[in-house]
Amino acid sequence: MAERYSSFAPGGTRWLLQRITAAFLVVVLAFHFFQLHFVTHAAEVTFMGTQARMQNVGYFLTMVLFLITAAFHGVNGVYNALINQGLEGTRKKVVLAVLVIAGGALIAQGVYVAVAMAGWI
Amino acid sequence: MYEHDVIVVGAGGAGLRAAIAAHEAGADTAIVSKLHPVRSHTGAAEGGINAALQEGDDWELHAYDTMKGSDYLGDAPAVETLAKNAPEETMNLEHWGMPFSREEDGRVSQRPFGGLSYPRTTYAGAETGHHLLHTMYEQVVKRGIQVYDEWYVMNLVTTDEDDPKDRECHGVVGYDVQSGTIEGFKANNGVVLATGGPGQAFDHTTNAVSCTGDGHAMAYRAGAPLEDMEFIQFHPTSLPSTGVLISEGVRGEGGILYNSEGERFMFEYGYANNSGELASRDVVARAELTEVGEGRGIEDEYVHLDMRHLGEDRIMDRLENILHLAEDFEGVDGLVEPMPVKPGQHYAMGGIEVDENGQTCVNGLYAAGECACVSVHGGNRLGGNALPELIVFGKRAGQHAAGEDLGAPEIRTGYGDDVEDDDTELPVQPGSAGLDTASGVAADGGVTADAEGMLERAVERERERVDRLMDRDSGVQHSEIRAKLQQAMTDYVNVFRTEEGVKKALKIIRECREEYQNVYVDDPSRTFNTDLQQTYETRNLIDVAETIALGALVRDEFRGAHWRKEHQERKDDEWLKHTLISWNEGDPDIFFRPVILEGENKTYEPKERSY
Amino acid sequence: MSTQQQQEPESQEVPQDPDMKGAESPQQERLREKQEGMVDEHAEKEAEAAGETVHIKVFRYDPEVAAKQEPRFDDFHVPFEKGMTVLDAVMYARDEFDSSLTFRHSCRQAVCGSDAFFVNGKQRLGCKTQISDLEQPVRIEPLPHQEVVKDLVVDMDHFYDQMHAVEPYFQDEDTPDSSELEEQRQSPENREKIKMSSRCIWCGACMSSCNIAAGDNEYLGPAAINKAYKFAMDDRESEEIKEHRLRILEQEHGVWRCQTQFSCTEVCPKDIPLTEHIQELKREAVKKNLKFW
Amino acid sequence: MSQSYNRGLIEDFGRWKEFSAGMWAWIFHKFTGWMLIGYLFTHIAVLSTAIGAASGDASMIQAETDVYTTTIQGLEELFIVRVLEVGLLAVAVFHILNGLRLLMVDLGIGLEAQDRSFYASLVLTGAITVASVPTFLSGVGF
Ligand SMILES: Cc1cc2nc3c(=O)[nH]c(=O)nc-3n(C[C@H](O)[C@H](O)[C@H](O)COP(=O)(O)OP(=O)(O)OC[C@H]3O[C@@H](n4cnc5c(N)ncnc54)[C@H](O)[C@@H]3O)c2cc1C
Ligand code: HEM
Ligand code: SF4
Ligand code: F3S
Ligand code: FES
Repeated sequence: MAERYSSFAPGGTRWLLQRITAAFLVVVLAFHFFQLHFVTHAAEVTFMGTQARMQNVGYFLTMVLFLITAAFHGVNGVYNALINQGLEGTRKKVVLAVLVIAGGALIAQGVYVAVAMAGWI
Repeated sequence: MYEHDVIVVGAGGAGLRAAIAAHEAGADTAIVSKLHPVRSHTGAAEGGINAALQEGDDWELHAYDTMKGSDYLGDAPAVETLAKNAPEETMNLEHWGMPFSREEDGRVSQRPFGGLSYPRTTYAGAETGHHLLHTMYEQVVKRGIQVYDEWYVMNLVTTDEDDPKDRECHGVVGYDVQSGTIEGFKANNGVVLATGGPGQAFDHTTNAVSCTGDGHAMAYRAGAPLEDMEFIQFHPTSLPSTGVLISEGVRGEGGILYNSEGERFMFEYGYANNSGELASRDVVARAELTEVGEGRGIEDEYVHLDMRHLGEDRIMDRLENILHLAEDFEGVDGLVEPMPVKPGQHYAMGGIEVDENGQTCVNGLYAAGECACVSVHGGNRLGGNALPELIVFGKRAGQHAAGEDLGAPEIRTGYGDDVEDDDTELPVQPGSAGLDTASGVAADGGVTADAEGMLERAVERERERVDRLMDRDSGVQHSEIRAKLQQAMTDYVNVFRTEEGVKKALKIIRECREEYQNVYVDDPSRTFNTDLQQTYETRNLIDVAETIALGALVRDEFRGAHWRKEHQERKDDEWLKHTLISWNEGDPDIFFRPVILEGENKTYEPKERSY
Repeated sequence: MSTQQQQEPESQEVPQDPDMKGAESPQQERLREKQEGMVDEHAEKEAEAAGETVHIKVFRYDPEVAAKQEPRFDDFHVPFEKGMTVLDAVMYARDEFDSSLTFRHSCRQAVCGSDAFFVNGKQRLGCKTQISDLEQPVRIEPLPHQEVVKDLVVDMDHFYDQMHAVEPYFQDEDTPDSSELEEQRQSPENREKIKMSSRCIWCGACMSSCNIAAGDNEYLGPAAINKAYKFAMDDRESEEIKEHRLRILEQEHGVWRCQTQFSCTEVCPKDIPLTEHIQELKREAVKKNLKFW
Repeated sequence: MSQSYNRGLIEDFGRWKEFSAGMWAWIFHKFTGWMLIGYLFTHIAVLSTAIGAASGDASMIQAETDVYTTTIQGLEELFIVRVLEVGLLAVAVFHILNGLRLLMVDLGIGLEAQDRSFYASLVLTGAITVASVPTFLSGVGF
């Protein structure tokens, strides 16, 4: 009976992280939107302005954290959605691998971009 | 063919308890039930379980109350066994996790109930039966007891010696409702019938559609007599369209009954000048029917139960669930209109004759629960006494069937030298009317009397019967016969019984039997053929209804729930005895056995039953 | 339907027909006149509009019968009576029109849980649904997301498996012997806490309404989780057992699959706050895990 | 189970009409979540032009003619991009509001009002979106 459900992954950790990242994202995403559409209009974005912001270490770190949490939150969300549809076995493993790689790549590229924006390379 | 030591037929409170007991006694046990266990009608019980649990209460008081309630037709050994064992069995349920209602100090709550001298009704909210049923099913799951659910038991497999006492029950024939397969179930040690009440013999009942008295009829035809079938309890307040029970609580809180003229008839017409609406169940039920009979019923059918004057606050506080019941099942808002109510069949005190160990006179055949008559309830069951019966006698039947020694029973069963024959003139010949009469499978005159062979032949016989029913494509449908039967029972063998009426009912029952010979099943499918199942059930209902009517005819006195127009008093000199009816190969035989009033420590002297 | 009348019960159907009665009492006469008058006054069509008959469309399917192998809807017009439920209507249709119409039912009072159907697009108990509350024609189907066996009967085995999977029984082995009749104490508050969860009648409506359960067969489903809640929250069982229970629930296909769709809570005929219970268990499971960090 | 037996058209016919608030919320949340993660990928891709800009000529940055600035501003000149941005805002706002609703649900707060809180998120999303249109569309063709 219950044995059928004993996998090694109690989903609780991911569930909790999804909530925690969400709570964090509410704040940062609102800030981000506000910053780039209302304070600075998107149409007025220039590399110079971006660089100026990015060189502020606090802002830089916030954005990197924003990226990491959003990537985790988004990728984990997609993975959950697929499991909910009854994804099983090898296909599930493949999907997980693809999502982890994509998420990792997204973060790597994003961090690289941020560093470049700050002009540190 | 399936094979187990003990086969329990039915998975209500009694069946589950029997199965657990048999399993614990080490027998390989299986439950065969036409409903999934949690669908059994035990789940409908609301009130509670009587058990003398508290300091100051004791089993002897419980026994005394029960005996008095039974109108001195209970057998003392049975009544005392019930009262003695109920506390332990109730505690057992608690330890299995049943969510009883609690007191502040964490102990189980008990409340007062009609006819009890001490508040000893243990309850779990207003859904005691539901919790009892589910708790016990949980234990069955825990123990991994095999359950064949949605298997309809069609017949018992017994040998066919002349005297039922020499017969042996070897198992049952089951029909897998889902697939239509018919298979034998061999029972090495015993078969326990726990098939519940026969409420569907009446057209208006608080019982479920599945309460068709299958166990009664099967045991009856196998040779075990049916006992005290005339004692049927009617509840005065059930909703007219569904039979859903409106609890006594409404009247207890001050609800008033009105007839179509708006009169408070309980007082106006002097049915109960002192207690009015709160008079005992049978009194109120008779009053209601008299009103309707005299043209003061509403829509010629029911009376009104009004609780509006209690005020919304009080109703919401104490009777909220009644509002939901009236709304959901009758479409009536109890806050703005009176609720329609009428008497409904509620409980059968009688049943398959068994001793304290649950055994019938047929070897290896047991019965427990509402289908059995030990007899605890005698002429009238007290509220809250059926559930303890399930667990106390369910357990004993299971244990005994599994081979445990429970001591020799004091109650005797079957036809014997202690019975007295009946000589009432019957208006029609009851019994077979050409339907298959044989009760058992021929033991082949000793040639090949092995159980397996017998089971195979019994299965074959049922297969043929099914083919016959399905192949025919015209005739009568069971629903027509059933409706006619139910109508007759409600018209003539209801709360009011007159000699003439009961005789009329017997004639109609006879007609039903004759019509049943042409019954056919329209649905050609073998998959989930409920038409076929109900056709079987209707046959059983005819047999059971007939015994009720026969009992009602021969018992010419007024005792407990049995009221006879011509005989308005309890006749203790003549009638301190049980009515027994045995099938006798299609030619029913009526006889009587004296009640046992000698208890362990005292003899119960019949007294006026007044509260 | 009175007992004392000396008439032959000729009629087996609609017992309301006063013409069927023998010797009439004044009341019956009045009634009959009233009813006859009504028939005269109203055209038949109007009678129908006034709700005299109910139009139901019932899903039909039978893998064995050629004419029913292709699922279809059958129409029935059932005479309306006050207080009629959806179950009453299908029973009438079965008994009077087509005896092969198949559905589960038993108690007629919302305790056995056999007759959850998909009625006008919602999972409901047939016996607990007043037909007058529904828009006509009333469409009656078997529960979605479960295999149909025949007509309105669905295969419940998977549901039962899930219910059994949460180990729905007290784990303690000690039962009292006859000498000591001590109950396990439980505070009224604790009993109150598990009250709602203990009302489940295994009807399967919730499971059928949940999209997640439909997509993921292994998901325990709201009813089973609620069953586990009843045990996990019962103080009579020890802490270790509670932890064991949470371990079952926090498997991948346990509580985490619930996406708080709330449809289970909405359809539950026993008004059990299923979503709330599931959410509470999620929090309990997280709390338990945090202890080890 | 749903997969194992096909009830034909009857099974699916008009089912969506029968969805309740909680189910719609779930579907919208899913949809907006996927949009957002999709956007995040594109967003980083577009922003990657910053790498080119940074490694390019500093004078172009001064003159605001570096690839990053031109790409962004070029995109911003397109009316369709502005409209898409409003869409993104709507999507994000709904996801945030409903996400907050879900967080409350997870904490067991206000479960009885779950349908109303869903409608509230919808209405608020609409209002915020409409209110932001002037800001978002300023400077393109108006
Ligand atoms: C509305 C209502 C309220 C009540 N309230 C109380 C109360 O408060 N207190 C109290 O003490 N008593 C009460 N009673 C009485 C009590 O509930 C019943 O007498 C008792 O539950 C009967 O239990 P049982 O196990 O004998 O039968 P049931 O619970 O009826 O079970 C019968 C079982 O037999 C099976 N079965 C039947 N025929 C066959 C067949 N042919 N083949 C296979 N299986 C078959 C069925 O599937 C079912 O599982 C109440 C009764 C009703 C109707
Ligand atoms: C800003 C605040 C945000 C909040 C409050 C929030 C909240 C949530 C919550 C609570 C869930 C889980 C739903 C569930 O499992 O029941 C979720 C799912 C999801 N979120 Fe977010 N989120 C936010 C931002 C984002 C962002 C920025 C992205 C994109 C990168 C994103 C993408 C997703 C995805 C893809 C899902 C899965 C949806 C699904 O079930 O299919 N979210 N969100
Ligand atoms: S939780 Fe409610 S809907 Fe689900 S099975 Fe139990 S009673 Fe039915
Ligand atoms: S419908 Fe399903 S998703 Fe959760 S809230 Fe109920 S179990
Ligand atoms: S018939 Fe029992 S729940 Fe409806």
